[in-house]
Amino acid sequence: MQRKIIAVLLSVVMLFSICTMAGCRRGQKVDNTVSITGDIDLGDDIIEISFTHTMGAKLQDVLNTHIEEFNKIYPNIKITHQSAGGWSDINGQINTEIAGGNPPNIAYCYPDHVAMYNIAKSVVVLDELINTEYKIKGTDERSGLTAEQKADFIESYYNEGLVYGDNKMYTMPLNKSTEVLYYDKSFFTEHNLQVPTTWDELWAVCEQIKAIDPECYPLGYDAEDNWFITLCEQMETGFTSAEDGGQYLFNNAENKAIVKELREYYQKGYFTTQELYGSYTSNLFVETTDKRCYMCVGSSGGASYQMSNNDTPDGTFAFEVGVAPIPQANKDHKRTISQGPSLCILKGKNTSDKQVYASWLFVKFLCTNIDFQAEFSMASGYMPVLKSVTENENYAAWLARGNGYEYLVAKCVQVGIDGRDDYFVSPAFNGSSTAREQVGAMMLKCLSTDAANDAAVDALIEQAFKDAIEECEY
Amino acid sequence: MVESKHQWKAWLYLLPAIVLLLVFTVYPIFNTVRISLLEEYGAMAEMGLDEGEYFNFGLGNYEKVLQYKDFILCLKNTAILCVATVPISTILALLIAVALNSIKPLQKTLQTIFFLPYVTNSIAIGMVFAAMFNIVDYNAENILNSQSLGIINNVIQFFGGNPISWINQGSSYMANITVMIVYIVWNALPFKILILLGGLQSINKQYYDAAKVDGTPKWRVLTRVTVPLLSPMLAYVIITGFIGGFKEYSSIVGIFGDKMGPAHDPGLLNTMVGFVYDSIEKDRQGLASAAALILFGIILVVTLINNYVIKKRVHY
Amino acid sequence: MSNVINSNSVMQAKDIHMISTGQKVRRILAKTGTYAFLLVMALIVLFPFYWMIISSLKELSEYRQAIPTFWPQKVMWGNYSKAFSQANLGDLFMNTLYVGVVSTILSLVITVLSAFAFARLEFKGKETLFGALLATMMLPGELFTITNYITVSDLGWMHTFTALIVPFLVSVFYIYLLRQNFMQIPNELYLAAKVDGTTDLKYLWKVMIPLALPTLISITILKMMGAWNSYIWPKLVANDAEHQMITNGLRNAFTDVSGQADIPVQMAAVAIVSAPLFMVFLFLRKYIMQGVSRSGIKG
Amino acid sequence: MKVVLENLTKIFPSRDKKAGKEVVAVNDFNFEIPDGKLIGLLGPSGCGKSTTLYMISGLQKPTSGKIFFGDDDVTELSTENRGIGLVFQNYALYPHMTVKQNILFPLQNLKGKDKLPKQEMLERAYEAARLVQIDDLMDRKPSELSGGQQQRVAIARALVKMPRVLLLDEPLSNLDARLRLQTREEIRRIQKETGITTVFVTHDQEEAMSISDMIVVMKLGVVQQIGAPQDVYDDPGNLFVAKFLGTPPINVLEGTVQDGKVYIGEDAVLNITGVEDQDVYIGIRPEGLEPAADGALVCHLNSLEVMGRDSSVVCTNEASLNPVIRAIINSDIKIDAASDVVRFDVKPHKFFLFNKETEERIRYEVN
Repeated sequence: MQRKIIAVLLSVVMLFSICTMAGCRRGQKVDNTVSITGDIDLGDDIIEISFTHTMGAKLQDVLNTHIEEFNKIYPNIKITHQSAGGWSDINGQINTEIAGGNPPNIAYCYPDHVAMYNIAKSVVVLDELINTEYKIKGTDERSGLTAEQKADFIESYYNEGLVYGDNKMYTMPLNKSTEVLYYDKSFFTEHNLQVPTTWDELWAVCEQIKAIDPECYPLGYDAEDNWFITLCEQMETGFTSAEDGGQYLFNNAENKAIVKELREYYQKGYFTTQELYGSYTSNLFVETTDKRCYMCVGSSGGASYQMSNNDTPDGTFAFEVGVAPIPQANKDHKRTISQGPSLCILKGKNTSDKQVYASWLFVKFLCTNIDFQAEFSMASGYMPVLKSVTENENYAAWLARGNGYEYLVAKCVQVGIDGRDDYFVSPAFNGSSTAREQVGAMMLKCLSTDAANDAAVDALIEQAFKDAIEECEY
Repeated sequence: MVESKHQWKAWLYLLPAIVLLLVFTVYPIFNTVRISLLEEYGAMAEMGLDEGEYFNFGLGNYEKVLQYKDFILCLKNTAILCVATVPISTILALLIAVALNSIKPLQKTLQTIFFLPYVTNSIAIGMVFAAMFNIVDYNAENILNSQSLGIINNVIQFFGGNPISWINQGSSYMANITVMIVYIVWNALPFKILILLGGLQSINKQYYDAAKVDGTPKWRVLTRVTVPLLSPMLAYVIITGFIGGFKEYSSIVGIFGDKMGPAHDPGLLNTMVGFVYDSIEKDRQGLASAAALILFGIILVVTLINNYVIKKRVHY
Repeated sequence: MSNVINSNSVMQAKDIHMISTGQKVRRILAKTGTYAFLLVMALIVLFPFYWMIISSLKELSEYRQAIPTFWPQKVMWGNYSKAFSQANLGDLFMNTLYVGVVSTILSLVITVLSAFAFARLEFKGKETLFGALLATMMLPGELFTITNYITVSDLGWMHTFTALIVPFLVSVFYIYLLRQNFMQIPNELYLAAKVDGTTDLKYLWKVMIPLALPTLISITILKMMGAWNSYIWPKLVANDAEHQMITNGLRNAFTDVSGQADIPVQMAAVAIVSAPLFMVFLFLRKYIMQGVSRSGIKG
Repeated sequence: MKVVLENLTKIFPSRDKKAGKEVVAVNDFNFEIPDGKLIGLLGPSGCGKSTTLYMISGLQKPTSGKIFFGDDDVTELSTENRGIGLVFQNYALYPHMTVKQNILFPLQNLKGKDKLPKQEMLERAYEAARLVQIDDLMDRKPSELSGGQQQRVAIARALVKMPRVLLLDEPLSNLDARLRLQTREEIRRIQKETGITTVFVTHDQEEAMSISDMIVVMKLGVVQQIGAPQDVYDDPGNLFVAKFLGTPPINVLEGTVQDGKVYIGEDAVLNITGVEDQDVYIGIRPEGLEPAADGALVCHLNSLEVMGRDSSVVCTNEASLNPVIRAIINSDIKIDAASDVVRFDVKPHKFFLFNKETEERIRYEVN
């Protein structure tokens, strides 16, 4: 019986390989460019648009009210939306859907995801849609973006759509977050400490804090990969490039020196990270009695985690939390990482031009509507992408709120808005997500692995970089 | 067996199953074989190809899998997990099943408890296990100065042992693997207990009376009577255990997260299926298919060996 | 302790007394040991479950604490109502039930017919076919996902219950299980039925199915459990509001904008979802046990 | 080794807790089994005979009462320490072991000072096998043996450790008719040769009668009668015992005793003394009816079955509780098969009276 199984399996394989020679091709490449030759005619028929995102229930409520608003203008565009779960969920799901030829029309995205979708050439190039001067048939509305609309976008956010190495626009920013420095303002005031603006200052402050509280970690930094990428960007030492389909530039002496320096500070106990600590560093930050940290670099969208259990929404604080931009390496070349969802329009084999136009109109609506931007920001703690949102009265009032839970959220948003000229996004290409994973792993290895002497440390770092680059280039 | 002149009848009965299997199992297998032979194949890449372009046909994917620097590591992890967890979980399940079968009060309650993990969502359990072993703020000089040692270390301390780092920095490969073994064994227990207990309850009680009359010690009853009479069940549990063990992946994600290893050495515990998943995620289905088929070959060989060994010992 | 078995040895009353006391002590020790072992194992098995329950009752900030607490400082029953209200539980439940029931019934029909053919009928290539089927169990199912996804979308089944039901109707494992069970039923019964002129189907219905009932119930439960726990596939092919399955609904309902989950509420949801399955097991345990025990004993 | 059962009682708690009824499986059993005898426990199913056997084996604990092996009280002693051999109804041979391994198994369990060297174990196994004449089948698996051979293996396994008492549970019930005859002789022979006190359980009275030194007839947990098979047959204590023993079974009729005469219907069949006037059950053994031209009992003749030496006269009588009355007569006695009527005389020592309420035997003297 066993022999029979093997025989059958082998014959199946052989039979099959013969038929493979033919190399039957599935599917057809979609044309991901749009050419507009006249006013856009949406007709009167219902156009169905699907939208996949990662919004929770609260944000979906905001979305739903604005879909209603949108439908007042475009009654025949029917939008159905669904949450795919978390970020890796949505990426995996859309990958499969693209491979199957049936992606949603609009998707939440990060640049790394878009780089993947681009392999299939499924992401619609937005340039024509943005720049066209044609109108929507039957209205006075320009179907592309007006000059004012374009100018209203915070430039660095807007430019995120262009990080794919081919100078084409693939995404529109929806709402953004960044990394900010949370610090214990009460402690800083009490001990007369200066909030650091550069890394050198930061390490100096760490030393001071360590002298006051030897048990503590002065700094908690949540994401190792972000840290490394940010440092590369600030010091212009090179991380990756999207040129020529993607290059890995991080394996260089400068970066090794950066990591080595970080290792020294880590060994001195100046900081910890989420992985190294074994729990969220925000837990250290909100701690008031046990071991704690006095500064914490985390997402501006995670402000609620930086409040201790004893804090209440009505403003009883264990200590006052201050929010500041993250330290810089060079004050003349400020760089801060930008995160948060953008929107892309996807095209499958069955996607009609009308659907693409309709999708664009919805994307445009979400990204340029001040009310939506404001409400979304208030509900999520993310930052709006339009400069004019701060002129919205409600929003301005919200930002100025003096206390309570939302105070911190608003403060983060404010810091984010203030730093809007400094944002960067690392280049995206097929493999950019691997690079991010690998430098994160490399950081962990370099910081925490035991090494007997200086030479061993160098060897360790050398090896970790080598492993990371090999894995990237595999 | 009935000599049926109407062979078509048998095929008729099988028709629905065969049609569905052809469409949703056999065809995908064929497709996997095909894809594994297309160098650098990716499902999305295929969508993006220009007219007339296509992937090269050849064994490039297989070569590439074998050249992967951590291929041996993945294989080693998979093998260790298999070889360790299958016997441990089987023996433990056997002991529990035998013990359960030998008691009267509380039997049903305990039986239900042992089945509980089967209906408990696996997402939840992975998080729980990770939390149980997790050390918060590992202190290299003196582990006791760490902020929290985790419940497992607390238990170890309670019994006078020294806490060790299980999954955090400073943890050894041995410790990591041990955690994985504990978790996988825990996961595998309910099904095995269920099968073995079912088997035990179908064994004629007179064999035990006979053994009792002969004054057979408990241990000998277990090894000479119970185990042989249970051998078909045991064989089933062992073979499926090996097959499942070779497919181990999600349990490692459950404990170590996507980085598949402790903080100081991500990827240390990667397995074959982990590699397959990774490749699929990166739109390298060609590589994934080749790796999966290599794994399939290994499973097939192991199963055949298993069958061969077990056939000699199983009494039907 | 001397063991008196040989008829030639003469027993004294004292010996007997000693032996019987020794026996009692040993029996009690053995029983105690057995219970101790079982209880310790039960605790180990229960612990993660307990953890899930207490986690579901914690506040998010407490859950995120570095040093875990063994009992929620503030018991948040609200997590459960939150889980109920945030996810559209009623619809999710009905969808899941519908998919579960329909796929179970169809799957049973297909499984019974195939198992019957493999157990009772004689046809060319039977052994080979069966062996090949078993071999398919060795492949990681993830490999099939993309191909099946493409198939389903080519068939136009996207966002339909059909896509959720049809691809997984055939389980080689169930066919195997039931075939084993059918093989235990004496062939004479079938021959007798043939002599009486009973058709195969009638025989199946009247004889085989009643005799294999425990196995069929086990399969039903496993299948329902599958519908309950399925996650990846439904997410791909039918994750719209009208067709969403319970696990998908519950998992997605509690994530914030950054894709982070409110884990305590999610745990509450998981507990809610696990409860019906648990009840089913509680009530049908006897049948499950029988079903399992009957299927494997004969190779 | 004699076995004494003293006030042995076994009560099973009810399975169904709501019903709350206990089942008294064995009620106050007293008996002394003499050394070296073969005892048959006999009764219909559910009479408690197997329970009694299991209590002797120690597999079940008595609710009350005592069990002695010789002078030793073994009531509290567990099975393995009693030194018994037990043959199960379906033999309980380990299917995964060969015949030799099955027989060796009990010996391998011995420990301490009883432990035997390998060679001796083998010798004893072969000895036991020779005794039951299966020494040429030692390397087979049980599934490769016939029912009778399996039975012998089971006996060999029980005998190999030289038990003080051998217990057999329905030893012949799984065998076909011919094998049964042969095997019961075999059991008798083995018992004689070994001289081991042996108790066996059966529901087949013929089997019990043919080989037992003594039989114990039980009904619903209560011992009905104990004695040598022929004695019990000839002198049943009550209607149940009378009905249970004998093939063809005893003829039971309704009758009355009036003025020293026993009437069946209108026919006065026997003159007796010492019995008050009353309605009675009458039991007449088939061989207790003697056709006679002027016989007192008049029956309607159905058929005549000649079976060689004996003939069976099948007839009916309105008073009969059985559908037919059967008489076994010497074939030399001629009966007119064409006749409608047959008349019998009764043999007093095959003619029993039973109280209509208690079904106890009513003793009488023949006038």
